[in-house]
Amino acid sequence: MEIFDFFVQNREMIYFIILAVFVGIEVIGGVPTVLHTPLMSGANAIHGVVIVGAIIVMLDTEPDNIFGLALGFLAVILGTLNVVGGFVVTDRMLEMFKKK
Amino acid sequence: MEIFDFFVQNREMIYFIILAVFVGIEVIGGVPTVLHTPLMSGANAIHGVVIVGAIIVMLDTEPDNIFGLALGFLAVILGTLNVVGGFVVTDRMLEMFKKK
Amino acid sequence: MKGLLEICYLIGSVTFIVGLKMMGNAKTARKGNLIGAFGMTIAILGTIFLFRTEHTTPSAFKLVLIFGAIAIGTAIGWLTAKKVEMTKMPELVSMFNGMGGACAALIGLTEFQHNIGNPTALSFIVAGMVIGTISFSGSIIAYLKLSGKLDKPIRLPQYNMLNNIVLLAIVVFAVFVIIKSTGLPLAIIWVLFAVAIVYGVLFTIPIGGADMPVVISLLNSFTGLAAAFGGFLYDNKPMLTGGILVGSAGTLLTLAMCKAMNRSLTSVIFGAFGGGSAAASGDSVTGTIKDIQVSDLAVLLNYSKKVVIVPGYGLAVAQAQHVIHELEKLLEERGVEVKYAIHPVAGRMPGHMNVLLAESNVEYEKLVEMEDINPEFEQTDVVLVVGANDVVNPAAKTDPSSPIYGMPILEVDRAKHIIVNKRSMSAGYAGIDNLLFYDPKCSMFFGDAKKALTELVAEIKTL
Amino acid sequence: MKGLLEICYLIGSVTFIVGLKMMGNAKTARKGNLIGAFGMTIAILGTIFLFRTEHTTPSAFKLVLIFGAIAIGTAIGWLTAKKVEMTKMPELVSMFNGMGGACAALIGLTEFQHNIGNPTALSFIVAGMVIGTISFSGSIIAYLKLSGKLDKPIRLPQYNMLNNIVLLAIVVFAVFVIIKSTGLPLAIIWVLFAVAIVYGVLFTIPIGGADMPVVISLLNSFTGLAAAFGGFLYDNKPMLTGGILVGSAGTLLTLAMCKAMNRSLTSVIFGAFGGGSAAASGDSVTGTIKDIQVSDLAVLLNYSKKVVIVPGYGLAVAQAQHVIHELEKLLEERGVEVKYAIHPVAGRMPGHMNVLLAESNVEYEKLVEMEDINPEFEQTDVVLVVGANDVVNPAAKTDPSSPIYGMPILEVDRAKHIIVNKRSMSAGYAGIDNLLFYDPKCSMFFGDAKKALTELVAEIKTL
Ligand SMILES: NC(=O)c1ccc[n+]([C@@H]2O[C@H](COP(=O)([O-])OP(=O)(O)OC[C@H]3O[C@@H](n4cnc5c(N)ncnc54)[C@H](OP(=O)(O)O)[C@@H]3O)[C@@H](O)[C@H]2O)c1
Ligand SMILES: NC(=O)c1ccc[n+]([C@@H]2O[C@H](COP(=O)([O-])OP(=O)(O)OC[C@H]3O[C@@H](n4cnc5c(N)ncnc54)[C@H](OP(=O)(O)O)[C@@H]3O)[C@@H](O)[C@H]2O)c1
Repeated sequence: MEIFDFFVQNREMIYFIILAVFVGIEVIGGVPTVLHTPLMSGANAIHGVVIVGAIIVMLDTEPDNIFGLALGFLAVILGTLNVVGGFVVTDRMLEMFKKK
Repeated sequence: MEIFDFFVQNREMIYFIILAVFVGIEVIGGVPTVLHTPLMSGANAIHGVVIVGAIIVMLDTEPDNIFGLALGFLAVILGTLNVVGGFVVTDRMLEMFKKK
Repeated sequence: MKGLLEICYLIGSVTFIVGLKMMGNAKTARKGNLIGAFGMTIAILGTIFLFRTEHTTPSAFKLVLIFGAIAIGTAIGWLTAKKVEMTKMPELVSMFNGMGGACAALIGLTEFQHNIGNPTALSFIVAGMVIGTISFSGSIIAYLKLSGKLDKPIRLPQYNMLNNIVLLAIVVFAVFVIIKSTGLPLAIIWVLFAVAIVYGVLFTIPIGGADMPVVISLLNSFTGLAAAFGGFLYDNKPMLTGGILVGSAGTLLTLAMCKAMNRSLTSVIFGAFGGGSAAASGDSVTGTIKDIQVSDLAVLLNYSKKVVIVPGYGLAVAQAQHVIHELEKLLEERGVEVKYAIHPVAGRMPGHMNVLLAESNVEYEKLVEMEDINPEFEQTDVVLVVGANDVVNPAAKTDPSSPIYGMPILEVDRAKHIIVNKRSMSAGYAGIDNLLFYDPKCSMFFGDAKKALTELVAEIKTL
Repeated sequence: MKGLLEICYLIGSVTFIVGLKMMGNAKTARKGNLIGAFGMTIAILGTIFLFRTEHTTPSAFKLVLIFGAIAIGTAIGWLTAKKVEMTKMPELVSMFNGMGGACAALIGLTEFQHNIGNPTALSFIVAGMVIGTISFSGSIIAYLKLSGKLDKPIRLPQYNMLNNIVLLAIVVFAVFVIIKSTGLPLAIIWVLFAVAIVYGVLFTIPIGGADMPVVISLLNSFTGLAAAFGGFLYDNKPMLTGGILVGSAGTLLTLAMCKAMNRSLTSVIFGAFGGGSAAASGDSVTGTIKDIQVSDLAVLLNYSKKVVIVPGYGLAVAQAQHVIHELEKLLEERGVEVKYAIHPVAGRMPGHMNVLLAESNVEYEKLVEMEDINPEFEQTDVVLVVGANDVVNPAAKTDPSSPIYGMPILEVDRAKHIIVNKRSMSAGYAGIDNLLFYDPKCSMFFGDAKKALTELVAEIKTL
């Protein structure tokens, strides 16, 4: 059966996904309500890792494909915004929460 | 460098181990003290999965290797003891904890 | 090189997990965020300098482009994040989330042409592109709503059904593109992109502005998912770990937020209430209310032993955080013990009151959480409710037909006197009446929070 | 077939995670255990019927052998687990853990010959074998200690150094076997096995019987590790998941247990105290103690409004759980409110008191946790401490030099009267004196708990 073949071939990936989902769920369990906003913001910064994909696009694009390079350039800017903005805003929020 | 090669070749396994360790740690975090004993006992039952290895040994042993089969036979008994005893004893303990 | 890169990636992946974990605890949260940022830097630098396959054509020019883009992004991101007012944080998170979604969309748009005829790769590409795009346009709408540029929920007739039809169309269209890619014009992916943009708008626009924190959290996990699809495409571990982690953690966080507000995710998305426009259930109340004059209130507060301030959404709207701090200091000088009672979902985002009051330098020790302050109301002379409504509504405890029934509240009716400052008798977020205002112990002190409190402070100073 | 087997394995792996998670919560614990058992069954049946490689030679005869072995194991395991007294649970867990370790050892012993010259496979085999063996022999010693057949810690001179030398020798020996396997006699693996057995004994034998729960938990995670090595060898996912999970969760659990007792893992292993033989620090105390006669105590209890019973290790030793329940019922009949104060580490294993008192059918609601009962002592007329010592020792709060300093205790000295039942003035687990006994409010009621309480019950009945 095809589904079995798919399963056998992608076994490592499937276990990886399952374990990562468990880690994600467990890591959040029991977080106090006041930390929800900074946590959301911190998670937001982390998915900025998509910038790695944008860099790969840039590296992969043929040097004479101006349109492709332009898209990649834009993607890297957007990804950086996500990463840098995300981490900085989270840091500022968390600064507010710290006990003096 | 050899360590890098090892790393690249066993990448999936390394991620698997790391994620599984995180899951193990997270899953236990914040367990109330009274549940320590049943949890220990439950974990004990789960590592009884080593019996799967004992069954594989049996299946792999050449049919005329009496000594090998005897060892495998013993291993399966021991593994079963671990599994069955572990789950039953845990169940009995947890029965005691339930609110009436 | 490959080995070194993979080690960079391992560091990145592990820091994401550890960082996120630490962010869940007030003590370690800030360090956790920095750890995540550190791992991200490693993963990014590793990719730039060590990612080489048969497809890559690295060149000095490209490096300049990449670092240029990073410099621009860093400058804009850093400045915006540093400059923005604390109370504007949620819209900023939404905006940055949208940027991540757009980045994922652009990756999909460029990679499409290279993978024609390869359904596996295309399914990752199309899925990442569509989800990223929805997250992008949805986040922009959320941003507009939160910043007040689009304040009413816009509901087309039958919008729930309409949305589902558009979603179904996207899925069918996407599957078609993935399977039949060979021979299709390349521009087809841009059509899909456009439809996904529309869906993101349609999805977000009917939801009330007050529900936006939940929606942002949901869109956040969408972007995580989009990043994970990028990870599948490139077999890239940090993208996978980060993406899946944020996808699953974000989903759980969204549910936790809903739970704290005593709502279900479906009622948020399909708009049971939250825009103030939907009819709220719960008994309507009548009775007599009492007013209090500013002079009387000044005397009452001045000669109290213990005053507890309950801040709510109205305090944020009126930007009255500074004057309330002034009031607090003034009363403390006169020997009154003053504390703030912080309800977990007061305001419009979790921790809203903490952030708001921290901005005006209220001491952290004076902010007391609901569980800890509730037993103290018994010994409290005056509770001053400023712009809060739902979080002190006794219907949550007494009226099973109320939409907020079951939500834990600040039990202010145990105090000797209750003073409520708000502008009118209108309802709060949940759109329901509040019996507390008719309590014989309760007096209303009408007016915009900032204006009213400023007068109050002036009055107390004359005593 | 391979596909179906992998799906069985996936089910097994996931149920282990979910089951273990659920076991961490009192409400879901029992179901979690059953879920784990279900997944285990799937994984075992899948292996028997679907595991086929070029090496396997399945036959009807083998199937009979396998099912025969499983039947024997199930019969013995089930009966022992069902029959044993509740208070013997820890030794049983230890015994079953040892069986798992032995199983892992046997796998290594048989697989060795098939993998000569393959260092990767051999390292998994040897590691699994050695760790499994240590867990096996260590668990047997732990079993003997707990069941009282080996009650004194046996300490060879310089045992810590000796143990480390033996451990080092094992490691060197193992590495040698792995690298130079070709040409070595096959029996060499049995020599390694023998040395590992010796190490397991040496490791466990100096540790005091009271520390055994911690040691068992540690050996438990060793067996998990051994199972994981088996998983590496066969590239078998449930063995890997289950093994790693138990290995890491077990390690954390061991640390959590130590923390609850306010000890460090090293002090447990290297025996700072715990056998009663090591000198304990902390000030020694002198003063006068008061006795109370059984008749006076009977009157005191009979005319009290509220009595709190503090059970401890001595109650378990004396097997006085039934008579204490009788006392409780008797007092309740006379209109006295009776509760039990449960300290988290009273007894010799976590939850010891819960299990013990559940055995004599004490109602669950009467067992009150430390945090909840401490505020109640103020309104308590008589606290009856039965065979507890460390858990009510005020030195934990007042004396920074005491080895138990910092451990939260039951604050019985807030009650009006304190009655302590034990056999003598000797110390408890931590080996230190208890200032409580010299408190003017405290009276001693000497005697074996079962005997003394039986007399007390008889006396109260005459009133
Ligand atoms: N924290 C979160 O994460 C979050 C997220 C989304 C939704 N929510 C929900 O938001 C609600 C929060 O409760 P809450 O008690 O803080 O607020 P609320 O119930 O929304 O009530 C706010 C009150 O403030 C008054 N107000 C508005 N502007 C004012 C001004 N300038 N000066 C003085 N008063 C003003 C309004 O009455 P007038 O118009 O009469 O002045 C209104 O009744 C909960 O229902 C919660 O579930 C929370
Ligand atoms: N729960 C766990 O997980 C765990 C595990 C390992 C260690 N521990 C440690 O064990 C200790 C537990 O404290 P605990 O207060 O329950 O016990 P304890 O401090 O060990 O004291 C028990 C007392 O019971 C008395 N006793 C012994 N046999 C008796 C009998 N037949 N009748 C009446 N009294 C008897 C003993 O005094 P006499 O000899 O004078 O009668 C002894 O002082 C803590 O230090 C804890 O850290 C706990």
